[in-house]
Amino acid sequence: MAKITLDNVKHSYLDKPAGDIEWALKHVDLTWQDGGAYALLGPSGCGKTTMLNLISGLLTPSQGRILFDENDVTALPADERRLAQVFQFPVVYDTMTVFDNLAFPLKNRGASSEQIRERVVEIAHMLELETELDKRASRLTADGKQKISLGRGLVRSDVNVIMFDEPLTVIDPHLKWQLRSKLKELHQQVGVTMIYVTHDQTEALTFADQVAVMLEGEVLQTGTPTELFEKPMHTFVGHFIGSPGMNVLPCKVDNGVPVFADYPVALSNAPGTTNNVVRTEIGVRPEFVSFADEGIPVEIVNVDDVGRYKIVEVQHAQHSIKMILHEGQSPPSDGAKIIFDPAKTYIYTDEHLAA
Amino acid sequence: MIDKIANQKAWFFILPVTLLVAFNAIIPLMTVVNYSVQETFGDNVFFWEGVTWYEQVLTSDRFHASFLRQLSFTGMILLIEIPLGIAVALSMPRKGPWVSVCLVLMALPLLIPWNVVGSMWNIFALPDSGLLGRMINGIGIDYNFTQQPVSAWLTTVVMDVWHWTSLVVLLAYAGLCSIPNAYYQAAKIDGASNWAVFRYIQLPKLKRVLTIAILLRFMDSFMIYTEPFVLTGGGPGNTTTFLSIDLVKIALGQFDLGPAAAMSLIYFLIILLICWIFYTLMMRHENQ
Amino acid sequence: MKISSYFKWVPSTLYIIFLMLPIYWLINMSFKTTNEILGTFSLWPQQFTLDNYKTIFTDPTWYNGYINSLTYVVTNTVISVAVALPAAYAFSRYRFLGDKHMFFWLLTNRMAPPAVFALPFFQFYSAIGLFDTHIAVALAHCLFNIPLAVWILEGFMSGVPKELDETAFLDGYSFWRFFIRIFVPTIAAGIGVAMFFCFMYSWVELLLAKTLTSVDAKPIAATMTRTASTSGYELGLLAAAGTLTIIPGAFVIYFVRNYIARGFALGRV
Amino acid sequence: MTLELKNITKKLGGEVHIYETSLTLSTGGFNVLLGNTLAGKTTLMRMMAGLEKPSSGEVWFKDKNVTGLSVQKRSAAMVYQQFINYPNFTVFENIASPLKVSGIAKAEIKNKVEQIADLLKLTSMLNRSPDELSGGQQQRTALARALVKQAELVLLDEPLANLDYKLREELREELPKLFKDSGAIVVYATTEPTEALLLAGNTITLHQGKVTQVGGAADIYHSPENLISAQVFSDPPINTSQVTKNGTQFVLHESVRWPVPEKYSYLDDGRYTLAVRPHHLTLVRGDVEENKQVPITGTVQVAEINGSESVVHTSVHNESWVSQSRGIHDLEVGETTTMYLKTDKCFLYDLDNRLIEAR
Repeated sequence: MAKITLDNVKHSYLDKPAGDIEWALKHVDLTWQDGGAYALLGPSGCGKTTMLNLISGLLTPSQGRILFDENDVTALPADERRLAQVFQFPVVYDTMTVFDNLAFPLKNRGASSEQIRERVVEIAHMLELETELDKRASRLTADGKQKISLGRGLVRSDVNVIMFDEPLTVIDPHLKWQLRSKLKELHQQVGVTMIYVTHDQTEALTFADQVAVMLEGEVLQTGTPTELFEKPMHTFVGHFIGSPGMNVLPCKVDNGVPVFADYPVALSNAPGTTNNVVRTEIGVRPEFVSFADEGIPVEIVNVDDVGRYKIVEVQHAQHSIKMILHEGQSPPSDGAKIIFDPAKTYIYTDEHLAA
Repeated sequence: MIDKIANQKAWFFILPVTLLVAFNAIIPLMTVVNYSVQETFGDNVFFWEGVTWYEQVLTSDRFHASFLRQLSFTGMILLIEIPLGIAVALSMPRKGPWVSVCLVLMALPLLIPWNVVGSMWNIFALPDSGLLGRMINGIGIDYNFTQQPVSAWLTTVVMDVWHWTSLVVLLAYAGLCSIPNAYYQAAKIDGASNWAVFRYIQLPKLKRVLTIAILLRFMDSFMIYTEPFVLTGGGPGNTTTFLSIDLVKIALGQFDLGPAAAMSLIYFLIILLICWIFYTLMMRHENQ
Repeated sequence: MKISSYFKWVPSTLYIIFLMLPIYWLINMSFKTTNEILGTFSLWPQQFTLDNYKTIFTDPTWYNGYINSLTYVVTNTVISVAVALPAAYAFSRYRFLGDKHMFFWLLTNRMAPPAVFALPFFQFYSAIGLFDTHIAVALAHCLFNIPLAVWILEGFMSGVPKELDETAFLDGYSFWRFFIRIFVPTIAAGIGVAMFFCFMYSWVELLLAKTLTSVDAKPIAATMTRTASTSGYELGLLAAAGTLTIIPGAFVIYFVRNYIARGFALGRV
Repeated sequence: MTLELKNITKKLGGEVHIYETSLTLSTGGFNVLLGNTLAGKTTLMRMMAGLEKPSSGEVWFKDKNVTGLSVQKRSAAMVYQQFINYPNFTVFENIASPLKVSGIAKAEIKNKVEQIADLLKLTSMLNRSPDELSGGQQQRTALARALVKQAELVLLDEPLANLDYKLREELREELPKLFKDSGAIVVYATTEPTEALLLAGNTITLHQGKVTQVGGAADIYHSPENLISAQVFSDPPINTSQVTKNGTQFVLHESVRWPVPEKYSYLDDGRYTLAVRPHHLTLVRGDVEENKQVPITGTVQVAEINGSESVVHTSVHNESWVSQSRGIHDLEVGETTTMYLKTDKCFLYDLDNRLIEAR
């Protein structure tokens, strides 16, 4: 088990990167505690898989160091980093039985056959695979195979970290949530450090204690799901987390008071200095916008009933704002006015949360 | 696999192929069958012979001898070429400019006309003026493939290995290229040895391509004619008179068509049978 | 590159050297005079001469051999691939009565030894008056080339999703317009590999080509075997003729070089 | 303009893929096929497009029997899950191909393609080849091709399944707008209930080749006629358990009792199947009056917190129940917890899984 630190890591696939866009991974400083469940969340091409390959040793960073606990593993090859990985599509040794698949890493490390049998049966029980042990691996369904892939990491006691590269991609949508909660359950039982890479916020937020949201090679924010939801540090994080994402509305600052379309807005963070700032915006989640007797007059554009809640789209001076109404509530018929919950509305200068 | 739609109109698509192949196969095959059950002394007069030619061929020692020679030749080259082809494919570079250079150079022998292969090896292995001949004699081994049966046999085998192993290399290399990189990564992480990587990842993935390589090599080697004929003419004596060479001798040499036709059919059926058995074994193993 | 990865390359380099040795010896011989070949043993031609090549390029019986060979090989390749394309499409896309048996019957023709068919072909083609013509050899070679072309192309076509055909039909494409404008360009790599194999197996074949021709369509292979046996020991000339037969092959491989490996990987071959 | 399927079936080698079904689809809003993988959505769509012939029954389009009509003659377009584009054409040629085939003048094709490309933000990529584009852009190209030919029938087979989560959200909002004034019959297949609800069209739930219910998305969601429609229309999956009614009380696992609501008083005693959606099983006691909720205790198997909600899996008498509550509930594995079941939000099904009507 090990604490993982990325110290001033930068990486480019070109040997002489010129502009910003040629850096697959811009300046990253991250520390993950031992035993935690972490997620790298971001759209395709944001550098999350590059970071995973740097940790796994498939790639060596152009700059910076990677530490497991205190020792520098930057140049250490993958097989000496004592880690395991579950890939996007199931990687199993087809000709072997499930038992041999799970026993394979231990056999290569010269464990005795009783040790192997006892450990494999224990892990198989955890993965609910005990009835399939002597079936050929190729006969299992995709989610069964992914469990084998994971099991090969779990059987080893010397594993520093288990990495998941979008493991649910080929799983049948109907079974996805079962495997996801199984992974969460396993993490709580086994306590090995796990790093989960995905573009799907549901998977990232439900699996991880700490989620790093990435965009174009940069880590915009790392935090618990609640921090990311309640207080996004960057407008992109606000947009990317939550469905529908945070409303981002342009606003002006008249001598210290933020104004949205000439309505003053109460905020939880002070706008701070606004000189040499290009853009000031306010961000508020649909969950924290509500109807009220006094407030900004709006016109209701669209109402989507999604069962558990309703998504209401309202408009004021061609800015469209999304709101969430819980089951049973319904929007007023006319003369609607909305207010933002001051504690959960923030001002962003140049897309970053104003200090 | 694609779930195919039932469509009887598809027969129009395969009609041209059926016609062309049938044109070449059906009528000539019928003439062979025709000859194999009759006796003729020319000017189109035929006497019904029934299965006498078949009995005669099946019981003749000459057929047994050339059949055994053919079987051991094919067995030997399969035992050499398949493992050698895989070994070479494994050691080839996977990426970069060298890949296409290797492929072109290796594919070259496949494109040399079979008689040129025969005469090339003839010139190459002549005891006095051939490079190979001089080298072997130079190191003290008395080597003259034109007289010594063992040298003739070995030279023919080495020539075939030189000529066809590249086909196995190409097929095995293609099989290796289709293995996703994630498998090698997983094996490295699991601490698998090179042997384990080969045994549990590469070999299973190569199985289908190897079936085809073995089938192709079995067919081509079992009906080999030109190269050994040009190299040794079937000699010395009849050490390298394989089935095809023997058949042509009987058919064109002694011109007794009956036995030649019977032998042809037996020859063709043997190949069919062995290929069919091998193919069904492989397919049953595949989805078992 | 760590040392071990250099070491990894040794087997394939040794193998390539082993392949090149006889070819080098053939080319070496082609530049020697006959008496130098018989007289001395030299790794490099002492009396360098181009006479052998001169005779081949001037004497019609020689260079006609190349032209004949190239004609029937190219004709065969074009016929085989053209005819195999629709058949492979049928095998890849449709289920129809007897499709499995049909596919296996095709392959059995690939297993037919040419020696078995030498004599019957001779009689058959003479009977229909096609003896000693290019088209005869081209058609005869279809016996083993078409099954192989169908096998390779069918493998490739199964790699192209069936939805592509459907999208085209929905867009209003008639079958043939779709087949020629969209489907064929999509499997160009496969067609390249199929052509490579048809060229290869047709260019190298001697037995059927020799039996079906006498003068007008006599291939180079036939002229070579006759000279070796009749006019004594003209080794140099034989070597030169042999070297020239390698060039068309090298030319074809160069064009198909990056498809060969990818070709097999995709196709079922 | 309507598309009618008249008692069509699809059998393949003895196996029934689609049981006898009759459907009428019309314009205005999406017709959504909701069902798990292998429920028969794609087979049904392929029969609508004419790509496959039904084993029996007929397909009528604009009051004409088109069952045997060739695909080329039907003004239909289909967008697949794995973004199908012509690999050897540029994006421009891909979008223009249906117009070129129908012989429209070059200049008109050019301006129509540019108009559609602008609508789908593909203008800067018109002369690139499809495999250089990202997944989202490839799917937009396929959508552009379906739109440009103004087909009267547009079939979308899980078009967003392979896209990034956020991109899916964006396109899900864009699609209805794109097809709003196209005047075509639009059929959209999906496995996600939220997508069906968001598109809020005429929804058809499918399960193993059978249509289980047809109606407005919200109507089916709020009153699923049978247990299968309820299960198909619920993500995370609906909790089901056996409950017995004796007298004025419902009894669950012998220990949990609650008064029979007025609307079910007419029922005779006996065993029924109770179905309750996870978000009607909450760890928060307060938000419903006392008699409308009943506590159930169980041991926590796993707690999944996603920032604004907590999905907690608890095992109750070794049945696994899923609760979904607002806010953060960080529970340890093995801890016992109490969930509050909203009794008036549950569904009740009789022994052959038909919804018990409230009276």
